[in-house]
Amino acid sequence: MEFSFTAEQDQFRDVLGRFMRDKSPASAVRSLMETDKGFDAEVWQQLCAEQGLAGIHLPEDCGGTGYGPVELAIIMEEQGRALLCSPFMASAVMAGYAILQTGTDDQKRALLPGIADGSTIATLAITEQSGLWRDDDIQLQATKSGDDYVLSGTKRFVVDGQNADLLVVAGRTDAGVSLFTVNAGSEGVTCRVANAMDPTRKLAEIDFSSAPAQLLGVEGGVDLAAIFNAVLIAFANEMVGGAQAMLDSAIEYAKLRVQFGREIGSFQGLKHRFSDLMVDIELAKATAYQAAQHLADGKDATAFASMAKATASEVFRHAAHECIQFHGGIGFTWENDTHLWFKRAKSSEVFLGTPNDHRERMLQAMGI
Amino acid sequence: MEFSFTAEQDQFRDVLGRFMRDKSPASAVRSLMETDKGFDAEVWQQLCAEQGLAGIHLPEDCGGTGYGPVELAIIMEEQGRALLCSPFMASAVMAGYAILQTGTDDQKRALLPGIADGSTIATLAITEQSGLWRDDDIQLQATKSGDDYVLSGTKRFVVDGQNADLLVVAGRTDAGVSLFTVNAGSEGVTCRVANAMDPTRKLAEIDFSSAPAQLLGVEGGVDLAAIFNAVLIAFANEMVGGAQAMLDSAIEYAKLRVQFGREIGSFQGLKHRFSDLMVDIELAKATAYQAAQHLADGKDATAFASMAKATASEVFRHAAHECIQFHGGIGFTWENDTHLWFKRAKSSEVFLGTPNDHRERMLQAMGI
Amino acid sequence: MDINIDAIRAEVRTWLADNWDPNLTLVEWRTKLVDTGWGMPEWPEDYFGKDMPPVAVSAIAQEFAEAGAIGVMKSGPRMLAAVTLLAHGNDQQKRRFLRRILTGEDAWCQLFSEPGSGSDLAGSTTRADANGDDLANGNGWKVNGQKVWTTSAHHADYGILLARTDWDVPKHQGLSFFVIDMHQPGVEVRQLRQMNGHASFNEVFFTDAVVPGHFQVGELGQGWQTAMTTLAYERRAVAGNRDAKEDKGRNGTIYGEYREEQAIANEPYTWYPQRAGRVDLVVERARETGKISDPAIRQEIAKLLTMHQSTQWFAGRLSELQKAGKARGPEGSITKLAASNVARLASDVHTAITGIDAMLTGDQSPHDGVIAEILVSVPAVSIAGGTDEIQRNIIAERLLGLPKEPRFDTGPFKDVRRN
Amino acid sequence: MDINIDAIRAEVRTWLADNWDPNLTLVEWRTKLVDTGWGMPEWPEDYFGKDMPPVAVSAIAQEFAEAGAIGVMKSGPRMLAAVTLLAHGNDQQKRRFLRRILTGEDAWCQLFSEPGSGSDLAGSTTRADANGDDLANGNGWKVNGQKVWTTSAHHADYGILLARTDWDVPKHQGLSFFVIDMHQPGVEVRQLRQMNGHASFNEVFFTDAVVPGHFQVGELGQGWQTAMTTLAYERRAVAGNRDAKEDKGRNGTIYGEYREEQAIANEPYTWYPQRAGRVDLVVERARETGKISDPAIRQEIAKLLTMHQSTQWFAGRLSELQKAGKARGPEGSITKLAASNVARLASDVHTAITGIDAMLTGDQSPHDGVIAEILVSVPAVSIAGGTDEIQRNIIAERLLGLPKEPRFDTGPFKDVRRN
Repeated sequence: MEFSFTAEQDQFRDVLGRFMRDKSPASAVRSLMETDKGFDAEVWQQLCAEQGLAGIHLPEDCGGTGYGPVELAIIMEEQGRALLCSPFMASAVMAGYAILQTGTDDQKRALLPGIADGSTIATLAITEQSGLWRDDDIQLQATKSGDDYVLSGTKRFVVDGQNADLLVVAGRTDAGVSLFTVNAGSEGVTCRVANAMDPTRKLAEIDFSSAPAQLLGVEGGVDLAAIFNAVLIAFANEMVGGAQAMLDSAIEYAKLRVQFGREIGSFQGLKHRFSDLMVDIELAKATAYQAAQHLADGKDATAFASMAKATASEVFRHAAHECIQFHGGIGFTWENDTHLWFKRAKSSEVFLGTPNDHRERMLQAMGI
Repeated sequence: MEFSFTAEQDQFRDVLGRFMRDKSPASAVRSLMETDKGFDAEVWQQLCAEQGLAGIHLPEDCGGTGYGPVELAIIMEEQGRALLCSPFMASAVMAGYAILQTGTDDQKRALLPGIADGSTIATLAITEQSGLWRDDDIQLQATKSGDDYVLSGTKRFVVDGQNADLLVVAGRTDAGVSLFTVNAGSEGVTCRVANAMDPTRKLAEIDFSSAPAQLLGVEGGVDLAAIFNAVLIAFANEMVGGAQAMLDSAIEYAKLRVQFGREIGSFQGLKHRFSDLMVDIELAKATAYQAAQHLADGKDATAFASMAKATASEVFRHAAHECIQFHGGIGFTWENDTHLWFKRAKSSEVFLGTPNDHRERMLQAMGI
Repeated sequence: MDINIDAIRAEVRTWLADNWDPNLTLVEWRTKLVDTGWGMPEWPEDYFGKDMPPVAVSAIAQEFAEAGAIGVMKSGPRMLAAVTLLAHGNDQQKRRFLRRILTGEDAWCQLFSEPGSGSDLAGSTTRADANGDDLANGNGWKVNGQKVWTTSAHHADYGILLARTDWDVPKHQGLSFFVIDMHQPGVEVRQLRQMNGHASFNEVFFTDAVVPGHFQVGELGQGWQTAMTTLAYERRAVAGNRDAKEDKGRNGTIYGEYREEQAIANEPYTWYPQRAGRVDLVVERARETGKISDPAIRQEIAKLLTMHQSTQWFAGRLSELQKAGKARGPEGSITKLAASNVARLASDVHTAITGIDAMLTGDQSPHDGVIAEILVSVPAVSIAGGTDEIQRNIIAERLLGLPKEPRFDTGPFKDVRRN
Repeated sequence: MDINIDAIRAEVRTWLADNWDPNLTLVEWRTKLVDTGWGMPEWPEDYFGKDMPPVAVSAIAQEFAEAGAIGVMKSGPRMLAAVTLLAHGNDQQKRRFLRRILTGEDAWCQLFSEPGSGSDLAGSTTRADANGDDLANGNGWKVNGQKVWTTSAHHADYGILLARTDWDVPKHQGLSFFVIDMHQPGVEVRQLRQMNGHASFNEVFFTDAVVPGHFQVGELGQGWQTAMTTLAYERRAVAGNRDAKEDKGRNGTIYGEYREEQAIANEPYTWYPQRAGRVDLVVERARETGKISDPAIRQEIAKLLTMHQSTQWFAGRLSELQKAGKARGPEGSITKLAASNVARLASDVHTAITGIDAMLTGDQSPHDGVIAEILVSVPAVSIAGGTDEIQRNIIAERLLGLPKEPRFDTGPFKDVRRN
């Protein structure tokens, strides 16, 4: 039996997609992206408290709805398609998975419900200078201090760092890398907003200077690769949603725009490129979906997660570029919406590792 | 002043091109490729003795006409375009350059005139198991024996090895790699015809078992890279000629073939691909020509030779593939001529190093 | 309709236990299958079937496989003829032709493509003209023209033929559909050699070849609609029939006959795996040549494996959607186009991995010639069964809803430009 | 005509020695140039030139450069107006407009492109209607419509305008060419911001804007032919004017004025090097980030350098062919298309080299924002100055001789479908 979405999942997508598009017209994206915070608290509240989306992948005893990676993938795809601005990626996906994978049962029950209902905005601070999740690149120092710890070091590219109440931070002790939770308002925590190319995804650089922290789970007990895989798969699904938005937008324009007395979409030179783009997007979707199903099945998802990330980010970049091209001059203006997705695409290409990085990671995971 | 061909060179090309196409219709290629020898002795005689082409790049005191790499490039391009079957590449280009670069003045005056007038068919045997020109890969042993040497070892991918009277062979002594000349009829020389994918370019594997040989130049005195560069540049020009033949053939077909009541060449999907192909071919030509001019100027041609080889072999492969595709079903038949060039293209892609090999070599030569 | 799969399984098991005998001849055994309907259970009861739904058909196939029982003859183009005749033939035609197709006694070929109409199949110019004055009396037709890309025509007893009977109407309306007897003087079959040296196809030349009136299938001028049935089946079946299991371990008269039959039927397809690029060999080959440790080649290998894997996943999901009735139809063009991309990249990767040895062919090429065969076979995959360009048109117009190309071939066919 | 270059050189040297004075104002100095013809020696003697052939023009330019002497004002779109007026204007128009273009006193803009007609320039719908009853009495025109992609319209005193005067004839035949005064109430100029944050272009809105009858250039309905002169010059000049040397070391009133003038003229083009992909930075950047030692990235760098280098070689050979009169004309489309490919690959390579820092922009992006600007500017290169698709059409039809697209816009323009 091959993977395909169930009728319920299809219906979930339909409803959700309408909701997202309704809540995130380009005008909303444009006004939110100009703000420091970058999202609409009311929409976020609807997303979490009313729709229960932020806890889709979290267990019911932690405030979640007990679905899994496939349903999360649907949310991510529709969110990426609508370019809905929210701390979903940071809080629900990144911090949510990190706590779910690493925390003790008590910690999960304490921390996850707030993430699920949206009352806590959390984020995950792993990367430093290199921007990579490699163990060696994590140099932030965690020092035992009484029952708790203090953290010192700097994290870069922290998604929604400026919006987070709760920081999940990777730090190093003698036992290796562990995760810690830090209250964002604590002394010793300094957050600088980064100048992000993609203004719809806020980034921060955060300094920790003997900042008080609690250990998540046990020392050295974090499975970074597992968290990374889950995040990558959600992210890949977000990207294929973005790619689809670009194809839809270009198709809509090509059907309306008349040049030389014909719709430009009737020119075979364009039609064939549209077809090639659709093929690439469908294959990237197939990979992103299958990776989610694989994760849902509880199998090691390393190879497929990296495959999905590499494929999705390349197709998103390509789709965004083609969408500009098919719009012609207007596609390069600020007024046209294409650049909003284009910047998300360019940014997504390198976030969490380049396509080349992930192809290599995929081969190694396959024993090749 | 940028490079371009002189009016005389343009005229030379015109005359030559007509001659080549006249002497090498597809029917001739097809009958020659079925023979072991693979070329028409009479045409070869006309090429060399009447037209003086095989000595174009050789000095006048060695029986040549004293032109240089640019004129040789023109010959190679037109030959590649017409797919003219001859030992030109083996004898004039490979062995010719090797002797010219390496031989003593006496040796040049003794050996080159026969190559120039076509009475001697020579070839160059460098590669062994790996097929590469790297110093380390040359393991054939040369042992001093009186004034001369004996050679023992095996050479693979010797172009026109079975047709050659004179073998120029790379062998190893304590001084490193040197070139030697061997009479093909000597005892200890065994030649096996290889089963070449491209039947228009004959290949042989040659065993040397204490075969008598003369040293060319001085021991350890060969500049393999210089010979390699000169050969690569000639070869790149041959390949762009092949690519042009594929474009011409596909264009001709697209103008004639009617489907859906229109010439298929009027469909924009095809037109745009033709245009892209033309761009690629023109850039590959620009590179092949400029590399030839660079060589003619006496500069180190390593970077540009490798650039030209990589570019030309990729565009030739691409053009041949597109030519089949544009022909549709008929393009895949034996009866259609496209496969003759296609096989030359596939074979050329790996002969003398893959595109990846040459891109790396190019960067290193540029100090990158 | 409620169906009890377990009951059907029990029934077929019992029937097989009573009837299956490896020492029968193929025709003897298949005659039983045809008479009982167990050979084509999805077909109507009136015509050698049992009117069973797909789920039952799968169960029956499993029972046959477990018993090691051979099925009716389905290989090669004969099933294209069978499904078309079943849908459009008259009672007499179905009775006459279908039985001997299923028993394997008659081989068939498909006579649609022409040199002048490859992508534009409806532009066929092979003509069927009334033979004598009175068609109503069954004088029939005489056929002139040429067909091409005909698989196994040299083994065929009959062909299904698309020919033009009216030149004064638009091209799709002037075609009619016939059965033609391949054993007659007006039919000449020539093998067509491909660039990879194989000869999987034929050209077929008709010179006043005769078709009796009762060999006309469907209405006059409705040939295109009839041919659509054939083509739809062909598209679905394209990757199906190729990998019939070999029953090497089994003994019995029938297995010997069956192997021989399959060898002939599969002969045109031996190079098809190479045409698809042999992605399965890539990692093994990279290990053999050491290129597995070349980071630039590794990137290409990863791209290829990704493209290949994702194409399979897409196709898998599509097949689930089709089963659930949720597919729109033309999505198969995505799979086909993706398969072309896979094959082309695989050929490039095999070339890079193989290096200099890619200059050799036949037994001197690695893996006993397989590598060389990949390199010279891959160009076929983006042409055969509908070119990539046609797939792109289908995707653009039928999946993405882009406007159609302006048309220049809608008038009376006699006025349409053609080669 | 025999020309003595040495004599010309001597003459201009003497003239410069007598006249060049860095303490003049720009207008004073350029007035001398215009009066003597040394400013535009290739122009006719009747109109501020000296009727000199190209070889003499080069020699004169060299002498100017050696003396450090400033030339006439050529930057920005004003030369597009100048060459068009020179070719198609009447004597009165040439006398009135050309002088003040060359002195730099008047700035101009080009009003051709419209929102509805990008690739299809001849589909312009900006209309010029007779203003009052009697055109013959010079009542002139009133203009309504919108132009776009207008470089420097906010600095312009005049514009050259393509507008439709006849809707009952095919589209190329109903256009006329005008000069329009940009300082009037019916002309509104808005800056048009691009996705990279720059605002190099304007939109220009016309609401009953007035054009006097004597501002009509060429015959009524001949506007397309006139515009062709502008476009041909624009295409040749496209990569030319951008890199005017900075004269930082020089002293004198005139240099200060000149630098200021050039800064304004070049402002729309500051991001053009980024748009082209900044291939020059790639190796340096790869060294900075250490990616220079990544074999897979090295392959991409090598491909990029090859593509870039070969495009330059092609362009160089083309320019030699053009000088020798052996070019066919449309080969420039090859260079343009190749430049798009280079830019796109360069953007990809910069992204791969930069890695995670490619998420940043402004001063947080490497090289003080240049890297980010590359990534968000490159998409313009394949659109501006004629899309890649239009270049492909030109190559296919005019270089390869493939049949033209079927046309649907050849009837009276009022009946042609448009947005």
